[in-house]
Amino acid sequence: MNLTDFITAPVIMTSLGLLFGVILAVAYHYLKVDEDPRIAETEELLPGTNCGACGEPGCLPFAIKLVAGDVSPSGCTVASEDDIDGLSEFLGVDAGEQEKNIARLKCAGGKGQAFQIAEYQGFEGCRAAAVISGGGKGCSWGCLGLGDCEVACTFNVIHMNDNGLPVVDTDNCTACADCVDVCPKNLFELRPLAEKLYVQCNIPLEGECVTALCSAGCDACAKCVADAPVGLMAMVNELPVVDYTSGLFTSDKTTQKAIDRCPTNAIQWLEGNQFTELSDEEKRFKART
Amino acid sequence: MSNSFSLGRLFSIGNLFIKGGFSHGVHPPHHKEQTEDLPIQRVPFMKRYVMPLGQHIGIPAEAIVKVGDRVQRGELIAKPKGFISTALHSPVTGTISDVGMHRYVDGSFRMAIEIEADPYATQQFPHAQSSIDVGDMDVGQFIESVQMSGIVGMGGAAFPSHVKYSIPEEQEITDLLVNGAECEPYLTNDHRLMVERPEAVLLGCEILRHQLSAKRVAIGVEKNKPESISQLKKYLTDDMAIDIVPLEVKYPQGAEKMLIKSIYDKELPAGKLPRDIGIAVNNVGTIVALADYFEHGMPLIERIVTLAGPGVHEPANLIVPIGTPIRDVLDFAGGLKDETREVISGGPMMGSPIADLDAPILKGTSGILAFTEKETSRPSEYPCIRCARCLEACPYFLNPSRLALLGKARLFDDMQEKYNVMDCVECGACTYACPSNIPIVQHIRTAKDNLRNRKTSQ
Amino acid sequence: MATDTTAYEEMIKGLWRDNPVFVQVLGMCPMLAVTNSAINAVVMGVATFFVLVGSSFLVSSFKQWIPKQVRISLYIIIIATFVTVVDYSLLAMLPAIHKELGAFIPLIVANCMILGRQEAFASKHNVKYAVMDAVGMSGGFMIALFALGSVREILGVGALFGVDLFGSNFEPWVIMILPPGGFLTLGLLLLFFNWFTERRKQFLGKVAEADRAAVLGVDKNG
Amino acid sequence: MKNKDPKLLLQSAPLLHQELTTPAAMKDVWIALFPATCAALWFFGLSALLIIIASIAGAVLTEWVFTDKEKRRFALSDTSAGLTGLLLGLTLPSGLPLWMAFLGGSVSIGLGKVIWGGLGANIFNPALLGRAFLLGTFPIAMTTWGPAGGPGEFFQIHSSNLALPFMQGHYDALSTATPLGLMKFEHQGTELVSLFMGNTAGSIGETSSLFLLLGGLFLLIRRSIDWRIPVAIFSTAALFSLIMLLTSSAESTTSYPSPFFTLFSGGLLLGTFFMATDPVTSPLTPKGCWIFGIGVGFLVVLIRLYGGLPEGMLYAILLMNAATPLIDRYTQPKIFGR
Amino acid sequence: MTNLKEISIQVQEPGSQRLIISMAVAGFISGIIIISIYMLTFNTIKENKARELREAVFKVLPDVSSMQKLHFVDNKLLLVKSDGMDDDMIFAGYDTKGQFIGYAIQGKGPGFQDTIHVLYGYLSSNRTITGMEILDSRETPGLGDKIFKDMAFVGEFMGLPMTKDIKAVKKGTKSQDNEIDSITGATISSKAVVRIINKAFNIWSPRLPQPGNEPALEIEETKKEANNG
Amino acid sequence: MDDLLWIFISTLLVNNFVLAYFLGLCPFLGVSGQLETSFRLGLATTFVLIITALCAWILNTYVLIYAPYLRLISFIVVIASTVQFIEMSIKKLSPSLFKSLGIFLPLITTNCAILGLAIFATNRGYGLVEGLTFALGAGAGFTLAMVLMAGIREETEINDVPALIRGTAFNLIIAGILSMAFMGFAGLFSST
Ligand SMILES: Cc1cc2nc3c(=O)[nH]c(=O)nc-3n(C[C@H](O)[C@H](O)[C@H](O)COP(=O)(O)O)c2cc1C
Ligand SMILES: Cc1cc2nc3c(=O)[nH]c(=O)nc-3n(C[C@H](O)[C@H](O)[C@H](O)COP(=O)(O)O)c2cc1C
Ligand SMILES: Cc1cc2nc3c(=O)[nH]c(=O)nc-3n(C[C@H](O)[C@H](O)[C@H](O)COP(=O)(O)O)c2cc1C
Ligand SMILES: Cc1cc2nc3c(=O)[nH]c(=O)nc-3n(C[C@H](O)[C@H](O)[C@H](O)CO)c2cc1C
Ligand code: SF4
Ligand code: SF4
Ligand code: SF4
Ligand code: SF4
Ligand code: FES
Repeated sequence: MNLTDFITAPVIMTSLGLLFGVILAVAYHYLKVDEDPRIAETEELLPGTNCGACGEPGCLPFAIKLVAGDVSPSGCTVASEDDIDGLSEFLGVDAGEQEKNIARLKCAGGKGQAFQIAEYQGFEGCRAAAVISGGGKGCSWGCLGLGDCEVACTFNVIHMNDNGLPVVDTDNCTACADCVDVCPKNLFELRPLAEKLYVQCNIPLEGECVTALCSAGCDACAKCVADAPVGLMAMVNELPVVDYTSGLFTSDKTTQKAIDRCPTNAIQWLEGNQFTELSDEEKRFKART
Repeated sequence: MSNSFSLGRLFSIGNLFIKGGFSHGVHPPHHKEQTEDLPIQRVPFMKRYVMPLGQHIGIPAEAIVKVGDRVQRGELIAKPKGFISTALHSPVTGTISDVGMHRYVDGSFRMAIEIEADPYATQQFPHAQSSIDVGDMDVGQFIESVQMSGIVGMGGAAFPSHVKYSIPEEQEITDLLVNGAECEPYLTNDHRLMVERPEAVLLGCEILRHQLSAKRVAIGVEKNKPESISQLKKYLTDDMAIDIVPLEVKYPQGAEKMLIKSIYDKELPAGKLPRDIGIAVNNVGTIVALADYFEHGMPLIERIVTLAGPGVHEPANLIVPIGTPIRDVLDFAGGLKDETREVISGGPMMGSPIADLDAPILKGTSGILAFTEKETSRPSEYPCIRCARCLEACPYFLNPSRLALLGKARLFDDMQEKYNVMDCVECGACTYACPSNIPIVQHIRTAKDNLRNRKTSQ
Repeated sequence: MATDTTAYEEMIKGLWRDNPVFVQVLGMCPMLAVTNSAINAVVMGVATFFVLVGSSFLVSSFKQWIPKQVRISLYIIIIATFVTVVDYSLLAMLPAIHKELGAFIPLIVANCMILGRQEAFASKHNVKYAVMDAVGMSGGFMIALFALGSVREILGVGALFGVDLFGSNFEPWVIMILPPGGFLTLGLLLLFFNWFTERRKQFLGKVAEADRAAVLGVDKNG
Repeated sequence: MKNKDPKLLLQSAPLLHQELTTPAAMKDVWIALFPATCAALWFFGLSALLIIIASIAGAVLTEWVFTDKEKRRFALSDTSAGLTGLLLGLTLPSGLPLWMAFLGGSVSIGLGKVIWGGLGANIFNPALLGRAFLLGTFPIAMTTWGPAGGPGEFFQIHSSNLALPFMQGHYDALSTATPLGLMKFEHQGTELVSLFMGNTAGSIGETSSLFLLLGGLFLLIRRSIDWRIPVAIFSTAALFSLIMLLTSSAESTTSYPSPFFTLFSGGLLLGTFFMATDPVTSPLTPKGCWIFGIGVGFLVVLIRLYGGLPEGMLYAILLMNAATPLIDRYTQPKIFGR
Repeated sequence: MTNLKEISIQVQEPGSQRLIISMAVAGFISGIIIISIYMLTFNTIKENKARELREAVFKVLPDVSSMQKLHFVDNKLLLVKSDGMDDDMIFAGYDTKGQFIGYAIQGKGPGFQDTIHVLYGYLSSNRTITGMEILDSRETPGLGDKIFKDMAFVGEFMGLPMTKDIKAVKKGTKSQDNEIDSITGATISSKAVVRIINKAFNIWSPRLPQPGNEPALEIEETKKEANNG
Repeated sequence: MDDLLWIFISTLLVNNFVLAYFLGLCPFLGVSGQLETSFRLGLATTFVLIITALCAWILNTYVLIYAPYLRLISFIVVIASTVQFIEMSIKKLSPSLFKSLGIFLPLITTNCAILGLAIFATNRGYGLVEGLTFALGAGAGFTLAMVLMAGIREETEINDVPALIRGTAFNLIIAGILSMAFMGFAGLFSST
């Protein structure tokens, strides 16, 4: 048996290998799905979080669009710069100008600034409170501070501070728009990080009406509009609006005066995070280290 | 009480054993004794009135007055803007002091007309057109007329009534159903109306039946209001094609679909309107408002409000001009007790809490109820033990237990896709029945709000 | 030199941080099926070690010649060859244990961990890295097997490697050597693993906090 | 601040609530179990009491240790952990070492409840899970049945009860077979009267059909349990065993008991009234309850007749518990108007 | 970041021949490796297996010093040499003088958990069972595994008359020759063993030749291995 | 016939591939998150199991009698290739099915249940019909376990299972409890 076995084994194995090699080869030939092989490769290069921040239902659909050239790699907000370079090198396309967007809150009326007229009692959640007669906040446009956005944020970069306002970690915000979708008061908007002059209020009332409700609210005094370069700002619906397309906005603080004169600090120059998460003590600690 | 023994529920395999009623539902104590025997009273005129331009679903009216204008009681101050929109009339004689943002009952600010009442003018309704002859109106004129009367549904939803009456060509209304169920605890405004003005109810029915070319009218009244039933029957004459139907006392008997089920034994398909099966449903208050308009030419400028609950000093049924600040109405009834913790507008099962007492009475405000610490301190919430009491309470056969769980987990899409959360009418029966005190309805409301807003934003 | 340390790190990774069982949750079947005694677990571990290291070596050596379409089939052929070798060797050397391990020696072929390593690592790295990675991964696998096997044997029989631990009066927990015991023990072990990592994180956090408090305290005094 | 009024509360409607609360629902079950527990003490004496105490202690302590600090008092206040302990205790044999009863209690709550997220979140009945664990872990101890004594032997404690932790119990010689064991292995029936009163061998709480029925009726009248489940279990089990009895051939090696025996023997009554009906682990929907009950009834007879174990109630319920999510999912009630 | 060059290499489509060839080559090499290890271990494995089997047979058939495998084909018992085992095979045991002693019969059937494999010795001359051995089972440790761990139970099968079907009865109630005391707590496994033996016996008893007509011992080699085994 | 029934019941319930034999745990733990997918994966696996039983029988009767030592490797190669072939066919014929089973289709190939079936069937000397019954029972058992598991997991998804517990550890514990419940079937139809 010895010698024959020494022959049978390799023979059988080789023929099995051959047989299935042939079958598979034939299969590849005839059953091949006409799919661009680059799609699979591209998908591998994507982060695979399937977060939807790019606006597609997942990484695979995004990859398909990428290969088709419908979107640019920088559309993926999660991928690191290296990843995006890698992607563009692979796809042979330009990465596209990446303009970092972040979520900004149109309100600065936290617990310390805005007044309550009634006391909401029920489970935590802004929308849950909003549907129960507005949740009791005097300003019905302002932030309820119950943290729906904190829960909704896929990337966990929103945290409620002691003042009851959501602090968005600007460095890590991917502009996925979760907070924009979830906020019952529609307070979040995605803005380019470069647009630093920002009005942190959403109240369409003016004058004392506003100050009776909130000490941080914009009372539509229009001083900022008057002090800013002409044409940069305008009052719309009792709120100042900065026209970034006007070309008048420069990042040197020519608008400092406009900011300085605001009686309620509703207009701000934002370099990084909009609010701070840290108490004064913590801040001192940070400063020391 | 839901753990009281009820044969109907014991054998509730589908609807087999129940005829002339609806399945599920709850039996909350009805607490009507406070006000059911109190005759309707008129509140005197106050100093200031606020008329929000949008008091109903649809498009807000458009103000046609400006600050400083003098207006007569009953004068048009805002005209409808579009079809699903109704006119607004001044509830008092006085001067327009503001047209701007004012606090609404739900805590938000809305465009409203503020009127400084003129203390010296006689606050009488000027009988300009003492009655409007409906006899030779065609359908179009009738609908326009109702639209200009400012009448909206008084049953709670405040849906513009003329919209309900505009029946598409291919449909016809065979039955007019008048909702006198008043199944919400504490409220007695419909009851008092039926007791005190049965002729007006019957007259309104006849007018509307005629206009809609309906064959018959049914007035459904819960059996716990025998006086209403007997009063209506007393004034009923043989030439009226009107039936008075006593109904089982069960919450939410007054909900449109339940009423149709109880009276006609028809299940209104989801997403369909009553008119699709040939029925028009109106609250008795709406019917009386119609009667008043066509009999006396009086547009909708006042309504009956029940003031009750353990937190008010003098419970009452009041005729209140629309736009009166709630605080003034309460003050008229002796004000709130000190231990009052929560004031709600509407019934205790479906009403909404009031955040600011300066907000005005609206066309749809059926009651103002004040509750004390005792009612508002709820027993602590326990986890859902899946006891299925909520399922057995839900008249719409939803799965509230699952809805609440999903709501807690914020899986709103699942709530809609798998459990049809949008079919919930927020009647509160489930929450009433839940031994674990889970705020099921609030979870549902939150989810619906989320789903709705998402729909519009995308 | 630098590469040496990284190759070494590659190995250490498999032992704890990327442990195939506790972290990646791979190769559960052999893991659970053979761990009703410590000795079985160890033998299985050794067998897996041999197969994984061998096939990683081969795959990374021949990676240029492996066509993409049939790579899986080829990996499997390579793995199966090694497994057959192990199978026959065990059968010859340790027939009693082979009988206990039963069908699970051949089933090493289907251990996702092994194939997974070929796909994810060996086919993309050079031989040295691939082998170190394989050593680490199978080492981690062995650790997990041993942990599970000894817990199950100690509780289920009251013995370790067949040595009686608690005397004859001990009431054995029979379920531990039955299938549910396998699932439950591994589940609880994983739970413990998670809990431990979590506690460590918390502990580190607390240490940092304490540091900070100290600094602040100094600040206040000063 | 604008605080002219007593600051008003905003709470979601409805403001009215019925009186029943979850702790009250649990209390009903305690009350309903009282007669059966008394019967257990009557027949199995102090041993039974010790076992019940041990398993309740195991359950409650575990709940106490493993719930969050803030939730602790609250979690125990609903008494459901103690109830689980009691129910587990009632399913144990009287001679079981106390440490096993304690371990069973803590496994019930630990594996059966805490890890799932506490009250209401568990899929499997915790008490039965504890019992299944004990049965699989200590099969011999769990199938060694002491005979039902009587008040005369009330103060006799089985020496096996007092075994040291982790050590075997030493059984004081006599161990008897349960009615189901006799039926299965010896093809020997038990008189219905004994089954009814409860002076047979078996788990301490399962033997007395009469008192279990009393408790069950109390729960039914209080509407604490869904009536569909018991009805479905009883009718399915009775029907299935009747069919098997009628169609069995003479030379068959299986012994087919009468439907009465099926209903009144073993843990069927205890399981039906108190365990299958556990709201948490049974389906929500009415149709689901029917399916669940039919499933339990079928499985219990199947396992009793053809399975390896003489008693199948435990596994029948656990298996149907596993299927409950599926049942619930596919028996959603038809929504009004859809 | 995966190396991009590697990706582009893989993206290229290799020709079918390469695909087939690589499969074939792999098959060839692995065939060689496998056959080598097989050859290397062949003898040891064979010996192990044979020893195991012999030990089992010698246990159930005491006083036997050599054995051979018989195959029931065409209504006859024929000698087989192959290693394989199947249901139609039986062992014949012989004493030192090559005198036939008895058969070792194997049977299998469902137990409490899984299939139980049983081997038992049978003396056709006086119709008795001489011993029983469990070859394979997955019965519960501590309970069902007493069918081979509990020596009292195993011992009951020594010298058990097989005039009619044997029966397992509750422990301590044995009253007849053909009854076996079950193991307490493992009644089911005990009964399963008994049932398996009965079943195998009922298959084999008509097949066995008349006492005295047994096939003679032909393979001598087993004998000397038996001594050192 | 009786034997076939016993083989079926035994592999379906008593010796369930997943819960008693620990075969196919990777998909069992990985894909059982969604009922829909679990069921489909169960069906796909059953299908592959049947193919496997066929292949194993063919190999055993026609090839391996000449070279028993090639058993393992030929099983795995043949099965893997066959499954890969089927996989490609599915991809071609029903992209939606392919998508819903996602990455786990290739994993079915290397699922130990598949190889386990072939090896167990050979070890037990099953013929063609027995082998197919075995495969059917195993597949049905796998599907049953998958579906139950998925139902439970979907249910627990919305409960507040402590974060620390959630994940594989939890899934294993559920599997353990399921396996404990399946112990109730022990001895089914074998003990009478
Ligand atoms: C767009 C729209 C059109 C409607 N049209 C009619 C209608 O023609 N006839 C009618 O009876 N109700 C109509 N309704 C009103 C509803 O059927 C229902 O009566 C209203 O939402 C209030 O019901 P409720 O008080 O029971 O909640 C309409 C509602 C909407 C939103
Ligand atoms: C749960 C529920 C309870 C209701 N109860 C009453 C009621 O008691 N009386 C009533 O007139 N309308 C009640 N409604 C409103 C009716 O469904 C319906 O909208 C109304 O009768 C239509 O008449 P309208 O348009 O004249 O208001 C209820 C609605 C819901 C959803
Ligand atoms: C977890 C568990 C495992 C068991 N394993 C076996 C077993 O392997 N063999 C057996 O015969 N009985 C086993 N049993 C016990 C049987 O189900 C049955 O109770 C016993 O055979 C009855 O025997 P008895 O009448 O002698 O007590 C087991 C029971 C349990 C709970
Ligand atoms: C009617 C009813 C029956 C119950 N049955 C059981 C039971 O069989 N086992 C148990 O552990 N808990 C039982 N409980 C208590 C509680 O529901 C149980 O601890 C939960 O399963 C824990 O989440 C029961 C509660 C009620 C109200
Ligand atoms: S920003 Fe919106 S979601 Fe966030 S806390 Fe404020 S109200 Fe809530
Ligand atoms: S006034 Fe402006 S800042 Fe203040 S709460 Fe309202 S929106 Fe926010
Ligand atoms: S509130 Fe919604 S879910 Fe609850 S009972 Fe009413 S209709 Fe049903
Ligand atoms: S939500 Fe409340 S009523 Fe509904 S099942 Fe859960 S505990 Fe019962
Ligand atoms: S190891 Fe068994 S399926 Fe992965």
